[in-house]
Amino acid sequence: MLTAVLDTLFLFALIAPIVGILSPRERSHLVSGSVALIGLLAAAVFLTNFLSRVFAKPIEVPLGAGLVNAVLVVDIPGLFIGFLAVSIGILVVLYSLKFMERDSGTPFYFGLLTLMVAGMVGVGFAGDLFTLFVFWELMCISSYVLVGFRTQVKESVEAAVKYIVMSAAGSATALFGMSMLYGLTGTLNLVGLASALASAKGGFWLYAALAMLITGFGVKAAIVPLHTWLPDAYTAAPSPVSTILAGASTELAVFVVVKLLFFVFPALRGSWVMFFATFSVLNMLLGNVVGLLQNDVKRILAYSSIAHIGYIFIGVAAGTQLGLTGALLHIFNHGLLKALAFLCIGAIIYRLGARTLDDIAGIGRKMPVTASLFILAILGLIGMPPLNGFISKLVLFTSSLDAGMLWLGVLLVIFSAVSTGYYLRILKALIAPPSGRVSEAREAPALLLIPMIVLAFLVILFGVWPDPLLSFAKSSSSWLMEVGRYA
Amino acid sequence: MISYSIYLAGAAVLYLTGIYALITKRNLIRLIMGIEMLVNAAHINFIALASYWRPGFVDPLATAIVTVSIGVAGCIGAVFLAFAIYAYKHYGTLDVRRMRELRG
Amino acid sequence: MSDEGIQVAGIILAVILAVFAVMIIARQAFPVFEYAKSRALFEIQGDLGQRSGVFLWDARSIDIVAQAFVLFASALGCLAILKAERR
Amino acid sequence: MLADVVQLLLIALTIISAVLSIEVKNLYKAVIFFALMSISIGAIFWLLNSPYLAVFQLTVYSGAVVALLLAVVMLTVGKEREMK
Repeated sequence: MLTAVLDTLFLFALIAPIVGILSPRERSHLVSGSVALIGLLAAAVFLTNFLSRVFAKPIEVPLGAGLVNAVLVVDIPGLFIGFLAVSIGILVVLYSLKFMERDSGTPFYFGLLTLMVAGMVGVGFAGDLFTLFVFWELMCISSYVLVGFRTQVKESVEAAVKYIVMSAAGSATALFGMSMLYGLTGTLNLVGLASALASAKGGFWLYAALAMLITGFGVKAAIVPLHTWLPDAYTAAPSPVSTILAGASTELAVFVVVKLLFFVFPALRGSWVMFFATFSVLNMLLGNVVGLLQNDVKRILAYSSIAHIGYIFIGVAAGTQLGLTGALLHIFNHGLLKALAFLCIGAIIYRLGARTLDDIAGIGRKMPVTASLFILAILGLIGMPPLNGFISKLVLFTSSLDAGMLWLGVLLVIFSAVSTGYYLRILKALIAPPSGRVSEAREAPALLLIPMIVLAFLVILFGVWPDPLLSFAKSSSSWLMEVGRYA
Repeated sequence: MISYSIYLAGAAVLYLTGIYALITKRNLIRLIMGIEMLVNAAHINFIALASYWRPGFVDPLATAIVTVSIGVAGCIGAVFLAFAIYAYKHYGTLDVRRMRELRG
Repeated sequence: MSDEGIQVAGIILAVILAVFAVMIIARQAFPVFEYAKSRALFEIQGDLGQRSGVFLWDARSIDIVAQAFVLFASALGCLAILKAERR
Repeated sequence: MLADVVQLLLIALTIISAVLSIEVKNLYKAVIFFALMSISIGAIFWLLNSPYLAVFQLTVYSGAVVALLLAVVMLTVGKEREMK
């Protein structure tokens, strides 16, 4: 019906909760979790199978779709984001098998997690703006429930409510923007939109439609005046959910914004370039400065996410192919790094039940593996040379030079230096001498460590040997910039 | 046949009403009504445009879009109201002003 | 700022914005389907406008399937939120 | 001519009931005004030649969503005086 990847994900999302409910209660999380894991692994295999076919020609479902049809186009950028979503999904499910064992309702949890991954893959594949919107809502609704999954905790319900209000208002705004775009072009097919607007001159209503679309999707992407849900949701959600939100969902929102700008609205480049230069500075400024004032590790990581989205927008503001490559590369690399960081703090929360800097002081002596992986993630987020964060920051810096925006590149370096301030506070807390409750903590269980080690391996691998990822991002950006190839 | 601009104006005013509700009102029920107003404004715009596509003909594309979107908006409402029940259980009120566990 | 203040400011802002929006719409006519390639994206035979259901299934079936799973997700979500606590 | 006047009136009714539904103090009445708004939007759809959509709108909004809203109002603040 849909592509093989989405079919598998939907099928297993149906099976996982049913099997989980029918199995005995003590084992329901293991049963439904392993069903979801099998589904995600199968989806990953299918994605890898697509790889060779897609490089020749994008796969279209259904074949020969016109401008009015709902259509899925599996192209290289879609695969790029699909790989990020599915791989982080696999690791998060593996991690949740242990982490969520004490919660009730785990069959629903794993079903929703699989549906969320399916929604993200669908957004990556969608070739029609409204199909994209429906898959977007699938991802959003699953993530609303996952953020507030621990309903017995007050702060989690409150964060979920705040998140739903802002995110649903954003989705509705995007829908209004779509209606205007429909009113201007008569179609919502992305390729059709791109060719219709290829020689657009601007005009008030086209700018209004663009602004509404960017505002709508920008709520999830945490563009600065719309970021207020992010620290709360990341903090209050269970750690695996924070991982998938930070590592895949927010990155996906940035990807959608980037895709809209570079694929559909290249004709208006002159105007959105300056806009995104401003937003990038605002994001970096707010994320890094407010991050310095926080005391909760998860909140620090949330503000560092906002700052990193600012770094990604440097590539958007450059507006060139190199900038787009850098943005896509940083979307992927930051996803991996932030996922690793959230999994590490999740392991500490699992053992200690605390997440403020004072409470976790000295945990490094008691949980050496977790702490060293955490330090790796932090070094990557700062942008240390052998890790993958360095590569993408370098590409972003080069792109800003290339586009004649030296000041943005200089700001990138300055704010990276500022951000070291709060990363060093985490480092200090990790290596301080242990005291109190911390001295009774033990190393995290193996099931929590495996996903973290896999992610750390990927972080180092893509840092030392970035060529395959770099060429993947390059071909993605060239596909996005050349609409003609789809015709 | 009245001008399309009147529908656009109506949709825009409805959209602004929804935003106004989201900004000033502090009751969860009113917040979800504000969100549904935003969605409905987009629907009105879609359908008005569809019937101005060509005289005497309604574009089925917009009809299909709005049909699906109505269902999706209903889902958001259901999930939000389920959370509203829990918020009431925890705080004894639907007033978001009294929910102050997090600092923003 | 007090709640009353927010209320009054909100009302004033909303009214100003609404007037502004109506004025813009009156001034700048919406260029209905200006960038549309053609007004005949597909053939119109007879009462196609009435047969939206057929169109819905023929052309937008992916949306319908995805919407079905959105409904499934919300059902699952409501079950997960309103689940019985184990402890 | 008559249809034009009816359409204008329906748009006005939509906006007025939307404003009332967020400004009325009593939550029950607010939900009723919300239902009125949905119904008048359904009527607009009907006049714009999409009866299928009008019926769908009436089913989902003035049916399901309003029923959900009323249920939640009853479950939560229904017992109390505080209706703001």
